[in-house]
Amino acid sequence: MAHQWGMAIDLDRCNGCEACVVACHAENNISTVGEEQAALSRAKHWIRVERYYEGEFPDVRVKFTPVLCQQCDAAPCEPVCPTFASYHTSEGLNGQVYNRCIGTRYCANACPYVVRYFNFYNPIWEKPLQLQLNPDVSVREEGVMEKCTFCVQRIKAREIQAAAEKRELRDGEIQPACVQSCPTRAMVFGDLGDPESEVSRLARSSRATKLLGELGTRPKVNYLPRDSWHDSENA
Amino acid sequence: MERRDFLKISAVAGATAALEGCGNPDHQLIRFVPEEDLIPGIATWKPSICTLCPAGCGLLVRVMAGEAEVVRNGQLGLLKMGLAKKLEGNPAHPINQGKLCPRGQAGLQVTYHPDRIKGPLVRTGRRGSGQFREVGWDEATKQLVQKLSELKASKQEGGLAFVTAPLRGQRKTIIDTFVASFKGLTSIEFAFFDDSVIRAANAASFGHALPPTVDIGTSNYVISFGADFLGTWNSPVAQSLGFGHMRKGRPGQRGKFVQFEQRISQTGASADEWIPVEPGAEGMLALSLAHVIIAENKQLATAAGHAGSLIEGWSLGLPDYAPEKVAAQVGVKPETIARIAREAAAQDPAVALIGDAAVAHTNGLFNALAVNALSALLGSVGKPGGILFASGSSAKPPAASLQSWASEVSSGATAVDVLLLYNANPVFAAPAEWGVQRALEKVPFIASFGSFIDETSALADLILPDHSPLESWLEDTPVSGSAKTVVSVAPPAMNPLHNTRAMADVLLDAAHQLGGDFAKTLPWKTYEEAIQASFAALYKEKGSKTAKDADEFWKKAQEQGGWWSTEPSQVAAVISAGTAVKNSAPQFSGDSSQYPYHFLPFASQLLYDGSLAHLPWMQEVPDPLSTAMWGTWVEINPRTAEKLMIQQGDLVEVVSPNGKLRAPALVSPGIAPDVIAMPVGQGHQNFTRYATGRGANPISILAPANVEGTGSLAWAATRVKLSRVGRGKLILFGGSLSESSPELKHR
Amino acid sequence: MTAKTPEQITNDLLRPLSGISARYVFWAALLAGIAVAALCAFLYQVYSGLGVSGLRSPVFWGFYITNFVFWIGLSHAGTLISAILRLANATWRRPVTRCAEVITVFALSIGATFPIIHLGRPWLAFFLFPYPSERGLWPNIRSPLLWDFFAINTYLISSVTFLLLPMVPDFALVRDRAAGWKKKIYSALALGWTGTPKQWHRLETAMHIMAIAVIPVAVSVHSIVSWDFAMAPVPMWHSTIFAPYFVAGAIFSGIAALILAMALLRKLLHLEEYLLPIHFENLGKLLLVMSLLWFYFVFAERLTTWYGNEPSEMAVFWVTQHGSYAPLFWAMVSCNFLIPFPLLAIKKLRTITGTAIASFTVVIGMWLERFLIIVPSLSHKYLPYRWGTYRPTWVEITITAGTFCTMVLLYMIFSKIVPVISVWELKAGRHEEPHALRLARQPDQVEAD
Amino acid sequence: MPAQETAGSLEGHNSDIFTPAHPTISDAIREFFDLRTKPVQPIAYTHKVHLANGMQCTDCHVGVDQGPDARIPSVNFCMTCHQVIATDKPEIKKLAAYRARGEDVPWQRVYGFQPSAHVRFNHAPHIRNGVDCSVCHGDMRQQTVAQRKVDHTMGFCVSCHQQKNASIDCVTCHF
Repeated sequence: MAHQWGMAIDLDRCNGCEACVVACHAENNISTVGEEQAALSRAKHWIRVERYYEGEFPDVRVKFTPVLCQQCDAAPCEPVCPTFASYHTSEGLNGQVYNRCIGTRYCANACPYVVRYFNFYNPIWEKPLQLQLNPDVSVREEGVMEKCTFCVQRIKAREIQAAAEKRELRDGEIQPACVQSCPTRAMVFGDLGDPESEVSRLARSSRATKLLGELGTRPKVNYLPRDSWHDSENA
Repeated sequence: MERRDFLKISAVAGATAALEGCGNPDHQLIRFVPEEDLIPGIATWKPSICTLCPAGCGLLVRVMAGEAEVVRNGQLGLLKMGLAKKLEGNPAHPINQGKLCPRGQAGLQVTYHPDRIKGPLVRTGRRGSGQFREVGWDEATKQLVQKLSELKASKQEGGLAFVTAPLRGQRKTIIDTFVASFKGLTSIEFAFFDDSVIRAANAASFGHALPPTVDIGTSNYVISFGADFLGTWNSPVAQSLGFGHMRKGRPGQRGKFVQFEQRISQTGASADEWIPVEPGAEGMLALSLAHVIIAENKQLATAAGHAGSLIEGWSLGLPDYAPEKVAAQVGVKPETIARIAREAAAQDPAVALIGDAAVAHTNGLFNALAVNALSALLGSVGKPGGILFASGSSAKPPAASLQSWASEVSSGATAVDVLLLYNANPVFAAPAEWGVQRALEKVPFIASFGSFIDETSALADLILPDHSPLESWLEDTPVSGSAKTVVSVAPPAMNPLHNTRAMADVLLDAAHQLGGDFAKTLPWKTYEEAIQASFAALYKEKGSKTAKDADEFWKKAQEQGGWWSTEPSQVAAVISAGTAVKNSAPQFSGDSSQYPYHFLPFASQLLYDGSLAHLPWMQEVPDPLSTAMWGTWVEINPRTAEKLMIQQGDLVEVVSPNGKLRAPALVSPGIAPDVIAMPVGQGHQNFTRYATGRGANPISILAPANVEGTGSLAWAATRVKLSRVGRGKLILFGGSLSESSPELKHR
Repeated sequence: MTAKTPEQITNDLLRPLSGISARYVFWAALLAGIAVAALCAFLYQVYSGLGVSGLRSPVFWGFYITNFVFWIGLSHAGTLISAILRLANATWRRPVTRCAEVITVFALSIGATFPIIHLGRPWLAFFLFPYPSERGLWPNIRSPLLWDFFAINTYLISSVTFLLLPMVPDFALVRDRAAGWKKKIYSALALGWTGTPKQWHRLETAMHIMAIAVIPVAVSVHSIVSWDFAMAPVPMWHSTIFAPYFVAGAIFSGIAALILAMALLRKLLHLEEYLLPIHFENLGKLLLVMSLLWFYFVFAERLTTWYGNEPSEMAVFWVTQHGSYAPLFWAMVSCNFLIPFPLLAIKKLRTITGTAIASFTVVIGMWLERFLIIVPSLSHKYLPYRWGTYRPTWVEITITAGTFCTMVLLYMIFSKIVPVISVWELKAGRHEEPHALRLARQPDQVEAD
Repeated sequence: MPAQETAGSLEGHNSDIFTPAHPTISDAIREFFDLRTKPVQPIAYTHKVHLANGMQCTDCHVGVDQGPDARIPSVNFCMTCHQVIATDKPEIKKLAAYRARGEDVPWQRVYGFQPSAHVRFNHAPHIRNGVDCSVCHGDMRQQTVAQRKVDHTMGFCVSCHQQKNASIDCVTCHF
């Protein structure tokens, strides 16, 4: 069967360092919008680390949750797009076809995770910063919606390579930029269609939960919540 | 039917005027003959080294063909060349094992920064006016050599000063040799967040003048006193890898992590238990924990060995540190202290570490020694899951302190004719009280090797821009992060974009032009040669299983990004008998009645010490806790804010005995009511288009207090008062602070 | 009030068509000016990007979609009302119908432009149009936006026909009196109408069919508009009540707009003898009913949400109830209920002025309602970390103002081209109408003219 | 060549910023209607002659069978042969002149997708699956200076993908 790409994020490992965010910027040609636009809440971070405080001093706790496109199986963003710019790919990704996007921003409204980012202006790189741009990824223009693609360019490259070498893809062979960079190895990427894969194993684990799972969007990102320490555990 | 046919039908006629030059060579830049033979669209991965912080992580650079606008012999044109496209961790490297922190990944933007200095500059306007003239390397080097030879002729003591960031390896050797030949002091190493207190403490306690390599991964109980070890402290990537392993790397076994500090750091945010402690009381707290462990016979006092013997009253079981006795001063409940002590004692291995603000109080050294003693008592020193020491090269702590040098020069006690600057920005990163700027103004000739105009290099008379790290030969000998001996090396990942030269090459060139005994002391023609020589020596010393001779050893090292031992290195501790120290209470400048709040600067997860404030990525990526972008903030406890009638985003004025600054307020539950925290990094007066004039610099208002027994700055020893002065500009990426919306509270 | 002969009626009603006063020119110029400014604002937005609007994450829809819903809602004035009144054979409707139907056509055409104005790349709007291409790509029929596309077009076509049909005899009337180039134009418009019984019969039948056909279309249009929201899992959007809620609101605002228009026409075109207090009285009653109905819907929606106590919905609930959007919310309630209710319920107050004032507040209130449906929900979605806010910029405000001016301008121009009151219908029904009854003694005239 | 670099060259070197925005409105309109100016090659290179002399496409367009893009040879590469071959021909003299000036030959793009098409085309898999160069580039043996013989519309790609039942999922090419 076709691959079903998915991810597992262990929040007990995540320390909110933002490495994934920068990795994503570097890999996916995400432009910086600058102070003025950032103040208008137009900054684009395909992956963001949500931070929530709980309790009051001195009994304060902080919770980090990296939130990226959940690549839902029942994605609210897909049916609402009038031009099929947002659609379900054969490998279960929520595709975003930039050239087909006319900028209704309906998908962004429908997305409960608010992980879709809109190009309110044409992006700008002050030369020679543009030399860093990744030639494997489009540079999106004004009026186009964009979002996490699970680094589809890396997926495609590996698939093409595997085909050339006449072999199957190995589990863990494909690593989106965020997964690759994560200093605590909190993120795991793989094929949910393959029950043997690491990501499937984690998705099956008793700890696995989905973000806003109650909405029935059937996300393909599994979160393993922060554990607590029990003396007994190691005694 | 074709899309554009459809359009032509509905098209406005005649709207398509011909565009000049499209598809016609006459209207385009000339193209230079490529120097490299590249296949477009195919990436190659080259090893490199991250130089943005002292951790020294190994990099893999993704290089692809691209077209760059370059100037070659005075003409602008396009050149097809290999361009770095992405930085990732080098999986083979023992320190970061393929992983990389956000700062490291932004290194790309250093190379491609629009405001990089594109060639040698000579000052034309008055000093600091920022008016420079571009010159060729020959002229620039000539000027440098001339100044130096004049100095040599004058035979005057210490006429040459060289201020650098902490360096390691051959660059340090070259600089020190160079400076020494001028009968000067050794180079002056300066960084705001330096590790000299910890080095001093470790030298005393364990006989290793090195920062610790904390093996968190296999530890079962980690107590951190103020160290932001998952964010910026010591070797964050290595420590993060360990943290992940401790938490979930060992099925059925999950270590506990306790953090003591005044403000929830990014590290504290990940702790199983976060416990606020009074500023500067960390040492006392550590000893109180030790007291419980000894008193309850979980461990014998003698188990702490030499490290314990350095603490007064240790052998007696630290009678003065009973939890109930110190609780008030420490600000932690006695029962909590006792519980943590019992938990830690019950876990093996358990480790305690200290860093950042905890050692930046006047009693920082005592705090460090106390925590070292606790680690020793927990029996985790030199064992897996505990504190290890890598065989760092530069074990000797830096000789001269910038502070004393600056005061001598500005007072005229020392006359300096030539000052060389490399990777250090003391005008920004040292307290105004040190008078670095005044000192620099007294120096007749300043040359900077920096790649950017910053507050310090703006004062230079001559600028000899270094390559960016990716364009340059690199070597490093990390002193922490791996128990193995690590010697990293990397050839340039790409050709230089601009007319730049490696600092070491320029220095060697100058040395040869100066002649004299340099021929002997600095025998190498280039930096590359120097590194190769060091590897030849390394091969002689260590040998190799895989390489048959020094050349192959050298080649292999370049391919994999360095050489590292297969086994943890065993370095003999050099223990020197020390006298027992007694608890010393932290001193704070500014009396508590007039300045009611402790001022706590902290390293920014993204801007580090401000040296990365010029990278747009680092400016726009939200800070992990505040989610602030493109600016700075003053962190205030809600109760304090209420008392002072300060609202989120209000502009507040922070006043210390040594100065004042203004920044927007961020009301956060994660900070003690009597503490005001502020990230270091913003507030540059002159540091590229992205950082200049943005926010305020907390360093500027710090008191020049020192950590007792060391030369380094006690940057957490300042008190402040604050007041609301108006509306500020606070740009946050995050909306609500908490998951349960404030609106819901109405119910 | 003196009795009117059919001749006088014709004269009175055709008077506005001849001659343009200086005051008229002044106002027309002013309105046109603002409309042009709005057009420039839009071109500026196309040129520099949607960033010039106040839209941002997570509030991706703001003023533009508010206006879209508002105008489509307003368009329910005419067609629906006049259709219902026709079918119900409410004879007092005769002077009212045309003013109403005109509102429909204009409001609809204005509303329909907003989905294009709000696009990130308006020049690609043709992607919505199902045309065969070598790429074999079609629009997504699952998207409510596409339903809009078709529904609105259907509604527009049908209401234009519905408006034009009964105009034919009046065009003939004007044709017969006009001369020169005017005569040419009007004879073209009159489609060779001579007023033979056959033609009369055809017209009546056609009108009847259209009246029946247009009602379901109108209802479907605003239901679909409501589904633009209800189909998305956004707190307070994803609700079954939305379709009827929107339709009711649409008719509500429609009637208000109609009363307002009539009040103005009455004054400006001196139609005091034709648009009588009785008309405002009756429409006022209708408005009262709708106001109550609207309040009922809002109450039902709020109450169920509050009892449901679903956290994400409660966030939106509270932010509108007494959060940052509370002032707007309570302004809306006053405009749509607290103010109009007494004005319309108390007989003494249900005067022309009274109903006009009530209508005015309702128009404002209904605009606010659309805004409060869209923005608070978007700014408070499920993840509090991404909660945000929204402030419109001058671009959005200018374009909004521009469309209101365009509406009035179009109406003014229309009143100069076609009699705003259907002459033949009025005559046809004159013997049923109070002032016409008094003419009954005179010999009956055949509509020869 | 990757889309954004095409966009960059559209933006032109006179600007110190890089953006996918079009420098002029007319550029925008031209791209919208996919109107291309016929490229003017600096040297009248003839594919016909080279191929007739038994050379293969991949001799010069190295890497086309390994990755996304085909290399356009540099002046040095040409001169490896033309040091000695046909040195008297005027066009070869031009070539030598470029080399002498230390310049590369500014060959102009003939094919290539509009940046706004967001197509990530990769040569290698097509060649591996036995798609002959001529399918998309016409018979170069008949061409002197390269001409845009085949119009690379989406219909052209899709129809071929359908015949060879290769994936026609949008994300196969657009990302």
